Amino acid sequence: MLLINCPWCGERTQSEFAYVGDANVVRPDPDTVSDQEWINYIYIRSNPKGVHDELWQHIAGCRCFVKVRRDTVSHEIIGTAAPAGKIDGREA
Amino acid sequence: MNGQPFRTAAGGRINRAKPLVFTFNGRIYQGFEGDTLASALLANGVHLVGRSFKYHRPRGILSAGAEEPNALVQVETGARTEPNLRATQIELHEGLTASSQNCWPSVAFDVSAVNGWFSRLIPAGFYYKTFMWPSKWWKAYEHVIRRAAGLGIAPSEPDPDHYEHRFDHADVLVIGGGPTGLMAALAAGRAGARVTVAEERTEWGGALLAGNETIKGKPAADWVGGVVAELSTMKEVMMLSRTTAAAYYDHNMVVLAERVTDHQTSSDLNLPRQRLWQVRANQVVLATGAIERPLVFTNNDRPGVMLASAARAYANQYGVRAGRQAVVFTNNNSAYRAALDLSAAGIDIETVIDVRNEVSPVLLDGLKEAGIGCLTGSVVVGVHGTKRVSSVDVMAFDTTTARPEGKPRRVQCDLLCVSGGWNPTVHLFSQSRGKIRYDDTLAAFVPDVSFQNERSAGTCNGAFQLAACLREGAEAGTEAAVQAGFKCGTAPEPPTVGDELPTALQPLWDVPPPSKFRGKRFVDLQNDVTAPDVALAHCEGYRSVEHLKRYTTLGMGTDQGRISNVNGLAIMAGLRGVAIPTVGTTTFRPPYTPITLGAITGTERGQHFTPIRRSAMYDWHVKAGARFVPAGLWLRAQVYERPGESLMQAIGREAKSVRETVGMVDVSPLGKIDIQGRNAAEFLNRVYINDFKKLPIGRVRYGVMLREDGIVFDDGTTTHIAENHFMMTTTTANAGPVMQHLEYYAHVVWPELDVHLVSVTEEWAGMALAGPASRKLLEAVTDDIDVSNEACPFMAFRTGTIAGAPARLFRISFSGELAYEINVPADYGMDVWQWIMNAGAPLGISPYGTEAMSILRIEKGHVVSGEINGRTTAGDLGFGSMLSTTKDYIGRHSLTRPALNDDGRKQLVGLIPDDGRTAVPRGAQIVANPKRVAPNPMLGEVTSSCYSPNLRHPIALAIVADGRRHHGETLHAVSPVTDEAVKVRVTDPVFIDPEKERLRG
Amino acid sequence: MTRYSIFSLARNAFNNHRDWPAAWRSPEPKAEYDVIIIGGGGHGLATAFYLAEEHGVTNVAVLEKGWLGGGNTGRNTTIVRSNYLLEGNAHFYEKSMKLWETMSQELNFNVMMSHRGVLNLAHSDPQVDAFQRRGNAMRLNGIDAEYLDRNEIQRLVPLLDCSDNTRYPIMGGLLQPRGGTARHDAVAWGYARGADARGVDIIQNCEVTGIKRDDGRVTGVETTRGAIKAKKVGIAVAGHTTQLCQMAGVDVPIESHVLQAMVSEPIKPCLNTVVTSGAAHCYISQSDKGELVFGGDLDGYNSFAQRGNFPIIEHVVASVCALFPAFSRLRLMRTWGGVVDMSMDGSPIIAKTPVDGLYLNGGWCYGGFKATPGSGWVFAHTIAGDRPHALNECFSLERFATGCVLDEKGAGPVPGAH
Amino acid sequence: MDSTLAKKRSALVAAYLPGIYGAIGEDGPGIMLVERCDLNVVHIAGDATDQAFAHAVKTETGCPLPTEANTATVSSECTVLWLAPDRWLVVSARHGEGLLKERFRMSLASGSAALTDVSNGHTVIQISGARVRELLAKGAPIDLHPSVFGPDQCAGTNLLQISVLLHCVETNVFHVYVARGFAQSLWEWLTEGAAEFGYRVDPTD
Repeated sequence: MLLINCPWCGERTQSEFAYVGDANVVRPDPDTVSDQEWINYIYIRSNPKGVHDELWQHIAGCRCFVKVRRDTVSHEIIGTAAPAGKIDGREA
Repeated sequence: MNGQPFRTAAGGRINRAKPLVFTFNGRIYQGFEGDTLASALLANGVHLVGRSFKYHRPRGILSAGAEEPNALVQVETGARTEPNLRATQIELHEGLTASSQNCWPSVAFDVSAVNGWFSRLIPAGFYYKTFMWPSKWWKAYEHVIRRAAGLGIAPSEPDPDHYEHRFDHADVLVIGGGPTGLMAALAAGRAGARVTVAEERTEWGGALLAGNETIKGKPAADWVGGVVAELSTMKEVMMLSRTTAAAYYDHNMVVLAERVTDHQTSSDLNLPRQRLWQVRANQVVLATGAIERPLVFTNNDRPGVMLASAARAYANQYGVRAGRQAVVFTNNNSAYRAALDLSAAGIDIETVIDVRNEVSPVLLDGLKEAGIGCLTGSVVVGVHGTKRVSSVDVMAFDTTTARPEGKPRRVQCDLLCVSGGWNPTVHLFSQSRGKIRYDDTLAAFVPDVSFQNERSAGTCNGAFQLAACLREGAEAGTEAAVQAGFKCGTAPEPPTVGDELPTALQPLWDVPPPSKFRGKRFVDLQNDVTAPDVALAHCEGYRSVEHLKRYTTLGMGTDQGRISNVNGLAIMAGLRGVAIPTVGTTTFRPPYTPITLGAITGTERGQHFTPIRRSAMYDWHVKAGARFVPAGLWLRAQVYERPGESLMQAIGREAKSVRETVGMVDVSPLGKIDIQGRNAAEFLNRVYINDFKKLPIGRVRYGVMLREDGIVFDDGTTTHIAENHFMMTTTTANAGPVMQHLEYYAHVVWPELDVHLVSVTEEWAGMALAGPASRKLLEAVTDDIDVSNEACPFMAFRTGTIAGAPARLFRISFSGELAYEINVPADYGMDVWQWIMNAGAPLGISPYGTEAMSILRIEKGHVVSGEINGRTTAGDLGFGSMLSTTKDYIGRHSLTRPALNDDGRKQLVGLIPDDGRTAVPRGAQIVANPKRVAPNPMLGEVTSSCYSPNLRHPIALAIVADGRRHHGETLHAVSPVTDEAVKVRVTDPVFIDPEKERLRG
Repeated sequence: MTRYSIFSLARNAFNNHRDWPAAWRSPEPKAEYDVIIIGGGGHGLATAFYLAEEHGVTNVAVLEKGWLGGGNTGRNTTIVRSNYLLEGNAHFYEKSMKLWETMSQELNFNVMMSHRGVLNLAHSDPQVDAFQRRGNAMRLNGIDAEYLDRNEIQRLVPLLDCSDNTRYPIMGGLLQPRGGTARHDAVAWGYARGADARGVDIIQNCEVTGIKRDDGRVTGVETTRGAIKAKKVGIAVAGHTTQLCQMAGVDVPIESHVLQAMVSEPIKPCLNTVVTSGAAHCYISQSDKGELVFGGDLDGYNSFAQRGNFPIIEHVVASVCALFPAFSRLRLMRTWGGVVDMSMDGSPIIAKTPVDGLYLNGGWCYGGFKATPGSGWVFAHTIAGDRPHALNECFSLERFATGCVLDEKGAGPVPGAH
Repeated sequence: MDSTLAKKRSALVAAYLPGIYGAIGEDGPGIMLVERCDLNVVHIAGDATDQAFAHAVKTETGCPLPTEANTATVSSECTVLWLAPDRWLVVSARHGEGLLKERFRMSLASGSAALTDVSNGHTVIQISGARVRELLAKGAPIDLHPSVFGPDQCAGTNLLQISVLLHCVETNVFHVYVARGFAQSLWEWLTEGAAEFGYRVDPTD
């Protein structure tokens, strides 16, 4: 069971969090987006076997969104940050 | 009841002052406090305790611990019966009842033993090759196979006991309470760390209990007592005995299963039967010991064949002689200690058979001193006796051919102690993703590289000598404490121990039988997998370790191959001509030993499976005789039946009262979200498909929101409460998802917007007052709100007091009648509801439940989950005109996709039965021709259906391909699964008051 | 191929079963094949089998990075059913079901297809509606389905708690009588043996590390055992679809998640139907060996680890005990996980890709096992004829862009929710 | 209108039975439970770095705005509990209902702060006694060791499947804030879990 370091509340167990998904997804500018970009925004996710930047929500705690850099094979968590924050360490 | 003929006169750790009576297979026996069922049976001379899985061979007791493959019994009867318990782990208590399983009519005479006669026809995987003709007979074959398989019997009544969970956070978790674990706990505890120690057995001391070692010149038990006493005084140390470490998960989370009352005759109802611990440990010390391996030779499964260490444990710990005359068969030194101890306990040791040619003179001298013979370079090739060992055949062993040679010599005995070496218990280490390696000297897998914050120490680390265990334990405990951030100098000095035998072993994986020698050589005793089965898998190409396991079922029993896997791997390695590590190992999967589903469930059982969410008026509904229906976690009043009324009559009466007079329904579970901030209106504008920027204060607007893929997500009303302040309502089912959806966009996508979201679902009790008389009633319960149509028109919002409570009043309507939704602070909900009910009594008010509410909204063509099914668009549901063309909103860009604009899309319509009376079946599909044979193309589906008491005929909502263009046409709503079909006319989905006169009146 | 039968068993009994031939060969890879199938699980092996059997394409290699059936084929809860609502799914899974019915005979390998029935329990009015709607769609599509009331359910599954005294009382259920279970490993072995006998090379311990292309067309693969040329390459690698597709520059709407399954200790037969619950999120059956086999939801975050974590086990077990209060005293014996490729609408992708000669079979979400024969059958057709069969036209990659998604659950592009 | 106007009712009214239960040891009950019906709870949102906002909070509540995560500040009148970087709960027993809210709203009117009364939405259960941490550890996955979770600390977490806010008031005194609708379920779970320690339910005032 994962132990996730909420940037505000500290290390908390996985069951306090809800998984949101790929942290690299950015909503495109609706005025300029192409159809293909829009479809990719909705359906294509980075799905690496290895280091993955992802969002979780600390649903039972502060309800903040947390960016987590995690290895999808070993489940090692390399670092966490606020959604717009930077995580040091191994890159995705 | 007779005495205990195999009990020694003295010694052991049992309490001879406390005899206990128990029943096995209907016979009454006596044992002592401190016995296991296995030791008590052996004390009474009972060796035959079970039958094997496939061949139904008689089986006895092989081990003295968790690795037991044979002695599985059914304990107790009735609701508390439990199958497949290992007799070696069941603590004896007064009145214990147990019986053999997987045998009929009795363990001594088991009809299914005929399987043994056909055993040549049923090798590993035989079922893949036959039972295929004729194909329809498989059901019959399967019936027989299933009846023959399985072990014990499941209870058929609900479990009367309760269970609980406990979370723990330890600096250091020590798993194992033997010498290594105790030493580690001591070291970490003295350093000041929070230490949790888990020991599977009742008593502390591990292997020391079964031996006769000395520590500091005294019996080891004295040292154990001293350490346990010291640990018990440490405030930050928690000692958990009867607690199995079952699973090791990511980030150092370890699951422990504690047996709290299983060993008690009658349980204290204040205590749970078992407790499941989830320990999050900074550091873990694994001190899980090792398990002795049996040897593979002909008829090695007969009752009376026992692991040497187990026979020793029965003698030393339980004061039980496992036989009168014993032979010891070994390939390593540890069995010599067992031989001496058994001899000291009064068992006549005929001889020690050692496959090795060279044996340390120290060992031989020890045997000689005790008057025990030794045959080196020899093996046991077979066992005689069916239900109990009667003699063994011994032959010389040629190490070059790896075969027995010469003439067999028969040795009489009733106990054969075997030792094939030791397997460190690396299961938890492996579960923690540590890498294991094969150690040639020990001929076993040992921990290599750790992955998480754990370290192995003592026997489980391949250190088989007591001095090394104590030293490694002290070092591991110290290191763990230091890693957890505690400053402590050097490890505590491990105590001195008596003389120890050196470790030495010659691998012996399989003793091939001399020619014409009959019988079976079992590798996996529980699943009846033999050495020839492994050979068969090899010859058919099932050579990878996983194929071997799956094809033969090796290691798939309740012991999960704890004692069989390494022997099986080694035999396969021999056949393939490769080294054992090349064959690999199967993955060790949680749990280490089986744990009850009850313990895993904990308190979340029965009605408490999930928490119940109750509205403030819940108790009123109960008193009013409501029938309840789950809606997510909420329990909602479905209908209030009156005496003598059918369910349908009650629902109809409630629905009619709303259209004719006035009714009130509890709508508290609707999601309510308080939205504040300078950009609140802009935020709503981006969330909803329609405009919210121009909504005046004091007004309510209906809104529809989409998912980003353009499909309708949820709907509800949003009210402009005050400047920069709104309240949104959501459907009950989507209250949580909508809140998360909004939080995601507010926090992550548009963090620049100043908007604050707070769920106020629980703050406000909600009640919808609906019906032509609702205004009159409302006037009677409020002094300070002008509810006239002019002052409070449709879609108005007002505040004031109702029944003396502060209230919010929304002129909105789900029923299509003149209606108001009242929100009061939830603590007032009960009284306000009661107050309105009292005030409404002269007007004929009726509470109504979710069923009547559903009828009212179907009559109005309002959509809910049947229509908002995750596949419908705003256009499909008739919201097309709401789609703003002047702004962006979530999901807008997806709407241009061709399939979302197809002509043939299914659109919301109404249905009326052509005959005016036949109900439209729920869940029906719409077809053009009901008589057509399958596949019959479906034009649409019924999404909601009811009998309208107001229109006096059935009505339904449906989504039908291109439905809006087909108003007036007839189609068929068919429901083959309920054998219903009705011809229906397609109509507008609004059945009542399409001009909205009632609504606005 | 030695024919398996009671007679061959008896004949071999005389030699103590020492003369059985290997179930399949272990050939060295050739330099070139007409078709390479990447992935030696049930789907890949079935594809190879039907390429040979139905289309006469026998110069085929199946490349497996580990051991045959070592992925999800050997990790699932063995449930077979075709109880789908949406047209595209219904016809495809029904084809698969028909193939299950004759598979043991066709392969001469007993896969123990047990038509013991699959029962979906409804615990609320909306679920009753939804199950009847689905049952009706099945019947109109010519698939067996029965709606049972609470009493009928109690008779069919006596240990199920059908009382009112539960958190989510059972209101009814949808039964597909032909649904059931099959022996999962045997499916891989049976197809492997059948494909091998028809000339297909099955190559284990051979990991594909690259997909070679020339001018937008597939020319072969790089493997840990060297380069192998091929005119056509089919991908059937549940759990690693994204990675394989990336080798050819194809983006797929897939996330990989871990799905756990578990078994209790074996007990005598006490559950003769596959039971799934809409409210409790679990499915349970009893294996022929006596173990209760059960599973539930995904762990809920991207994972390529074939192991899961405890919260889901807790929830699945609590669900089992809520449905069957008598099972609380039984014990959990083993748990494991499989990596499933979750597509963004919950339905699979069996299609051509933008790269000529490269074909994709993936995105099976929770339910790849039951599709095994049908998936192989239509995939073989797609590869052999370079165009989809009518049964898999709806499983294209383009459906996401056009909006023709097959969202059986209506959950939208949230992979965990399917 | 009738003269008997609506009164407030607790969510626990059906389940709440003062008395002594379970396995009472020599030292008396290990757990004491009482519902704190007297507390008003207001949710405030605002910018912690905004001096005016922090000042307004301090003026109105007597408590400095707790900016350290999972801490509470206490004055003679109020407790302010940290919920999130920009959200707090103000809890007060002495302020009359609504008063706090109105005064607050006026003092915050200029900024972007938001204020929401959630008094009714929360049920507050006070749990005390020597075994309080053991009881909570049956359902709460956070570390409740006194060295980690002592007085004036608070945390949003789960008790079983129910989201709660735990506030350690004194070493062995906790307040559990739970959504009103779950209060009875939580109460039933707490009392079942407390049985082994022996527990006392005190009357509310």
